[in-house]
Amino acid sequence: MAEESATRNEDDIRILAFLCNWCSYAGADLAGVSRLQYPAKVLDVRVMCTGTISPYFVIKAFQEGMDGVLIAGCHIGDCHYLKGNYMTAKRFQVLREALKFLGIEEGRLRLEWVSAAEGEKYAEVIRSFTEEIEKLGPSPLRRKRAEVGA
Amino acid sequence: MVDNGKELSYRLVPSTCVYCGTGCGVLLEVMDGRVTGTLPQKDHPVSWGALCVKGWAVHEFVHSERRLTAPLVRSGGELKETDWDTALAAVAEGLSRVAKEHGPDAVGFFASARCTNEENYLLQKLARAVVGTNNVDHCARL
Amino acid sequence: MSDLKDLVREKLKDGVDAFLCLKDEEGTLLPALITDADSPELELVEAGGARYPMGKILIDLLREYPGKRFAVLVRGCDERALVELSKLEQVDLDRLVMVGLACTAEEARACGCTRPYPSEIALGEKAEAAPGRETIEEVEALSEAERLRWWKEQFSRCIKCYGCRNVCPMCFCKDCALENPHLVEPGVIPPEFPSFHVIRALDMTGRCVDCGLCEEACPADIPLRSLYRKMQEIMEEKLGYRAGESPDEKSPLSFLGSEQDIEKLEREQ
Amino acid sequence: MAEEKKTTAKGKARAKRVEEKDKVKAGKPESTGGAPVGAVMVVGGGVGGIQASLELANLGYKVYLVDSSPSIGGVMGMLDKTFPTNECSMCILSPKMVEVASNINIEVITLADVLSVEGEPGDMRVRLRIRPRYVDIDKCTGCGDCTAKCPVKIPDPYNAGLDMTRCIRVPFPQAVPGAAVIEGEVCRYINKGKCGNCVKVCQAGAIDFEQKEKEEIYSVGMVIASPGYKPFDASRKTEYGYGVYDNVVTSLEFERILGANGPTQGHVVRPSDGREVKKLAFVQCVGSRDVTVGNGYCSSVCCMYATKQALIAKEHLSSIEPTIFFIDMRAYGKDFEKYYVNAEAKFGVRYVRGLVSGIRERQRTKNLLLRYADEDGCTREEEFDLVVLSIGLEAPCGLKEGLGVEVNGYGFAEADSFLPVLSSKPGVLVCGAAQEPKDIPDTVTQATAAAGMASQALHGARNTLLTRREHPPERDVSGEEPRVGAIICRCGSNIGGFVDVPAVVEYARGLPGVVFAEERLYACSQDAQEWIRQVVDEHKLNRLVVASCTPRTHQPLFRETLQSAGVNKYLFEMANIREHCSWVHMKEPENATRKAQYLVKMAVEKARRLEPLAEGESEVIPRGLVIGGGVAGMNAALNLARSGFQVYLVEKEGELGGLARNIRFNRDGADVQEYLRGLVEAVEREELITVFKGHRVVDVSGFVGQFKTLVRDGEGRETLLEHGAVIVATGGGQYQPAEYRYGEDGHVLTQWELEERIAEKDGSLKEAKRVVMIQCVGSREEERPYCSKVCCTEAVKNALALKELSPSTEVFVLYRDIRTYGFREDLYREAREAGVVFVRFDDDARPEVREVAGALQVRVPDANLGNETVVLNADLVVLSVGVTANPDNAELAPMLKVPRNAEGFFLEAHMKLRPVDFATDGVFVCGLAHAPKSIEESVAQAAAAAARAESVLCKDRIVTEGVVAVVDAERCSGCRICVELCPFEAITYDADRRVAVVNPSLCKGCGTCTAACTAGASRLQGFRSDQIFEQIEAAASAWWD
Repeated sequence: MAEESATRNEDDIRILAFLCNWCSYAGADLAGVSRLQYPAKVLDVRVMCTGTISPYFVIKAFQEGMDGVLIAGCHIGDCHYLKGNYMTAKRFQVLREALKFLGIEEGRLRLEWVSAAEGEKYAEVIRSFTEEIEKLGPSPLRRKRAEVGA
Repeated sequence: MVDNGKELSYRLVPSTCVYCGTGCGVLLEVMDGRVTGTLPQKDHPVSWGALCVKGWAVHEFVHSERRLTAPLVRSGGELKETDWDTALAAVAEGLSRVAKEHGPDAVGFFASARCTNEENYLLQKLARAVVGTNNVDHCARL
Repeated sequence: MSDLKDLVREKLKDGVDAFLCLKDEEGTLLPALITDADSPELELVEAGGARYPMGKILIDLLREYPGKRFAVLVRGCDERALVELSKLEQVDLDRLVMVGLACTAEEARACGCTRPYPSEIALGEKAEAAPGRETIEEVEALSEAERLRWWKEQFSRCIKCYGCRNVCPMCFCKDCALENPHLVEPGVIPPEFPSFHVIRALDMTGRCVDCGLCEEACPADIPLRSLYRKMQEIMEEKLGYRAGESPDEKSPLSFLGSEQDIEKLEREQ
Repeated sequence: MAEEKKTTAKGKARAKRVEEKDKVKAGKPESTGGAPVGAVMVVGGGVGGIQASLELANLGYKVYLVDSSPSIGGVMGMLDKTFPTNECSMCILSPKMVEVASNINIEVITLADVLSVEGEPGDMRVRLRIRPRYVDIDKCTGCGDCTAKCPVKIPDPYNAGLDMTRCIRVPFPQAVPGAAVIEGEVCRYINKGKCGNCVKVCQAGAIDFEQKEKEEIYSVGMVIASPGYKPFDASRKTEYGYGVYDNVVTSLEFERILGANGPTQGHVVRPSDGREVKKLAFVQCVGSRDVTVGNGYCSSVCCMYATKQALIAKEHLSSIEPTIFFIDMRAYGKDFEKYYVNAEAKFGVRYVRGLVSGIRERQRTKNLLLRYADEDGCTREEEFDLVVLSIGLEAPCGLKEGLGVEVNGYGFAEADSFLPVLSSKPGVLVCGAAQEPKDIPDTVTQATAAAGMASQALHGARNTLLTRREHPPERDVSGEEPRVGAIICRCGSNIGGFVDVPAVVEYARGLPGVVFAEERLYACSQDAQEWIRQVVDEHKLNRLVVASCTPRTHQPLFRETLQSAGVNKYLFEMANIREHCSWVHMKEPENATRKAQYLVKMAVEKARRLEPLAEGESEVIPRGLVIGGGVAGMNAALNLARSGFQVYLVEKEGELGGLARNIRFNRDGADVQEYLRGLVEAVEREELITVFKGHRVVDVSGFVGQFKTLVRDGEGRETLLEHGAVIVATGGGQYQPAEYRYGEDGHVLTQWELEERIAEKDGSLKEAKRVVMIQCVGSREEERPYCSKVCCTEAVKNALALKELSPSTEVFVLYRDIRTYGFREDLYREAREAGVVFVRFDDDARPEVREVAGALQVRVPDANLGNETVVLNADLVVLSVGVTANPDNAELAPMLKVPRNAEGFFLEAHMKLRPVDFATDGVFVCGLAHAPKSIEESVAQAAAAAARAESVLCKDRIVTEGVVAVVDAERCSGCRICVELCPFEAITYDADRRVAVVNPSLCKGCGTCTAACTAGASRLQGFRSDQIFEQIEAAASAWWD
């Protein structure tokens, strides 16, 4: 089981990805179907549309100690719900600047448009984002193991 | 919008927060004869327009169902509503009896953070000078 | 202050049912609702000295008395609050007469808001705005790590009195994210970073009218106003919107907009 | 419980069948008072047959799905991937197979062949011969114990004989029915009376050696034949040494080698020595375009599947060097060209234009030497490790003998030249490769079309023989503590090969709320569904988590299963540990295992907070709207009308006909204008169709079942149309050339203009000494990177017609690839025989048209002569101009809330399996609006779109999704931001209650409103923020577990 595994250590980074059901989740599926390999440090949450991703979700993710948060949705114009991702684009701008002002590296939050056909792009996004977060290291907001009582 | 015929009745009543001895200044919002909200009193010499979480909620207990509105005295095992004179008489009688039978240190006085400093001063005076014990404490220790 | 008295009397005669302003009650300045042109209360009305969330009070009054019309003495910030609240459908400007009060030069300097006067001034002299960015600049001068430390230090003083929210004229939600246990753990003081204060800052984006009541109400002197001010600057820079200014322009966070807007936004970032 | 119902329903069906048989003996159709029989027999259980069956059941007919093999699935079930999306073939087919299995109105009859078909449309009698399976389908659990004990080894048909299986086995993991089968010819017990191991080990007692071959007669209204094709026997091409050299395999065998579920688990190794392949060769046109083996036609799919196999091989083994030897690269379908271009440019697949004349094997290495003539005509030899023969598609057996339909010279079913699903025999429809070699989308399209045509003949008997499945009453779980069941799927080796599944199960057991956790080899298999039902029952589960593949394909299946177990289907959550885990972390199994555990925890934590959701119902207006009055639009309208539905047909121009008005005759010489006249007449005569000529669609509102469309005429007069479904048939345009002196010189024409003159027997044509045709004008270039599909055939067709008109005229065709797919290849050959000269030019060396001394001169670098420039003086230059998208699509798309691709054509919901659907319910597409295609293809697609629309209109109510937004009135402050934000105008403001209200029928469940509500009053059911917060917490905390 996980515990016995040697490869894990405290400083391994972890990323949370919010994927819209119609484009980016499908893109991630395609990456899988195409057996494209990328680091296993990302966990994904499926939402119907990025438009439903409240800034609260992102704050919550950082609060809980995620080192990076990815939001991926349909390209502008491809949204299955026409314009849901417009709100994502706007909210993201504000959110990223806010985090920056508070001293949370802006690189820890990323927005990408990944279509259902872009399996390769999805894999590449995860690769590069993982790399970037690894450069930044564990989030300063991370709680220590002791604090989470594990 | 149609008028619901209600007479306009809205005012803010300056008051002091009763949750602790600090004595922060509050303004109680009174609408249609009911206390509906609290605002901090801006120019209050103690709190200068700030309150703690309790002070901000000080209006909430005013209309509470579970609030005591009259003194209760236990007789025959059950609490009965009564007037203040009867209630205080019962307390005085009880305290002096215990003090007489078991000595003053058998009595303890418990002060409240909800009272003003002056009220608390009087309570310990009563304990020490009248009853003659140093058993005085206050709820902030709980 | 005689001329305010006249204004109140005049408005009441003009058919508004009540006038909301300040009065001096035995040395205590507090908001008062004057309903009778001949009431002795009229002698006690005051223009300045203290600021209260008039917008918040009016939300309740307008809702409680749907047939009544109100006049209110407004400073620049009060007006901005009421304008923004009307976009958020919380106040009905048609039932509201705003009587403008310009902040004194001294008040303006002390407060540092961008517009220390309402669109129409009935009382006082229009004073120069003296926008205060010192704190923002101080923070921006810091490195990311230092910034984080700086804010953590500020927020660590928070006693979770919720005063910033309670006093805020723009806060009207019946259920507040700050009381969502998933976001702000109950009984934990100071609140975890970043949840409490960042959530509030985000909710203020495109909403905060920079009245500064939050900071005044904060027992821990947390520079909330600078945080929210920065959010408004971001809003203006990224999405070209400033809360409370024009009555007919809405916050871009409250409508979808066009593909062009978004493409422009994407290009610029 | 649902099962009981199902079996009894099946029982009923059988009873009815017997009854029918008696009636048949009595020589009368069943007692519907002479009305047609509301049942259809579908012959052939490949993707076409599966599609047709599901469609028919959906349209209200009883279906008998007959397959000669022990399981449905056909060839698609053997494919590893599908082009041009590289989607896992089984992954998209399996849900449909299970859907067939779980549909009580579809009776699957395996190991059966059609002996005869008699009767007329509405009253057909089909005689079947059903071979014994020796296993009782209803008893067998597919556990595999028998296979383990069976002593008789046989080559595994599912793996194209590449490895061995046993005489008794379940054909393949996802087989439907999922029961074992015994090969009677080789079974030791049957032949020698010895053994019987299977009987001993089978605890279900399913083995039944008493079964005998039997014949039965079925009474149905119509028959749809989709028997598929027969793979070409490669050994007939002796020069390639198939069957002699170990390392020469057929494309079908290679497909299995690539398959993760194949004999080598997807490792690209050589049969001879199991060594990894480096140099890989594909030989195209093996058994196609080859008169020497009697197959003059093009098999239509080989160029693309070879490209796909090359790509997948490279994906599996990046060191591999694939080379494809071909004649013409036939990437003519939607997005095929891009796929081909990328394969060469991005992934380094090597394409060599040249026919392989022979293959020799090196004795020691078993490597292979390919002899081929390169572009310059000189013979070369090159050595390879493995050679794949891209074998062609041949006609299936039984078309003539069994089904009694006429066949063409190649043995494929004779088809109507405008609607190919119509066979020569009334009452029998043919679809798929049996009619002409074709790919999956075209097969699915034809199958859907055939279902629609069948319904047209039988709609009088719609729903007469239908059994309705009733789900058991839903258990009330409110108040119950969450009892989560977690099922972890191995997906064979797809997950199990990389993730430590037992560890995940163990972990799941430890999670709060989980009262049951087990693994399954294939959670999606049919028997697994039954098992899940039992598990839910035994352990009183009120939440179900399945950790397997993507919810996008499999969630509906598991939800259905959960519902049939009496639990609200929304109490279900999936963890995608395949696409998002095992397949993308193959090289780090430990991390993959841990990630799988985390994903399961996230799913469980969400599941614990799920609540039962109710689905709403909404009325259906039984009328259709067809936008566009061209061939596709008119056909769609007629088909709908003939199935008994009222139709509005909107055409922006003053007359019907569309682009087809420019086409005079089609490839088999049929008069297109005559056909068009007939079509227009029929449309205008049809009472059920209301035509709006000179009208444009200006606004569309509403949703599936209840659309409101505003149309406006030239004078601005508006009409509001209310309808339940929309068919988009806006057609396409023709590229307007500026190049090659078109428009400047009257002797430069387009093919249409030439066709016009030919049809008019224009004398000037006889004078013309030389006519030069130029292909790909406006196609396969930067601006329009797609192939227009029709131009090659058109050019060849006109070249022949021209030759016929004046044999003395020289005709040159300048081309890049001649893409005369299918039987069109015959024309190409005829043209060459008739002396038409074909000159090939390279993509980057286009011809030039000049005026020299008042005459036209064409200069072209001949790619077959090392780009030596050939100069041709021409009397006529004819441009084969491409097909373009209709610019109107741009304004229509947002109105209908449907997407377009980069080229401006409409983008269907799924390239393979939903070729005429949009993601938006109730909206369908056909004809050139979808992509360039020929008339007969448009007509077929129109019939398919009509059938899909019919499947909406034939229901009186539509069930609306449970995942919709709701506004909690208690929390709403009435700020109305959500009202403003909703992209579907689904939210309104209730002034009296001062709150926002969501219309569940309009809400599409995007949740955009929820993120904007600071009070959290607006919530998306099934994706509530508290549920997502729990997922986030799980993701973070799982780390410490």
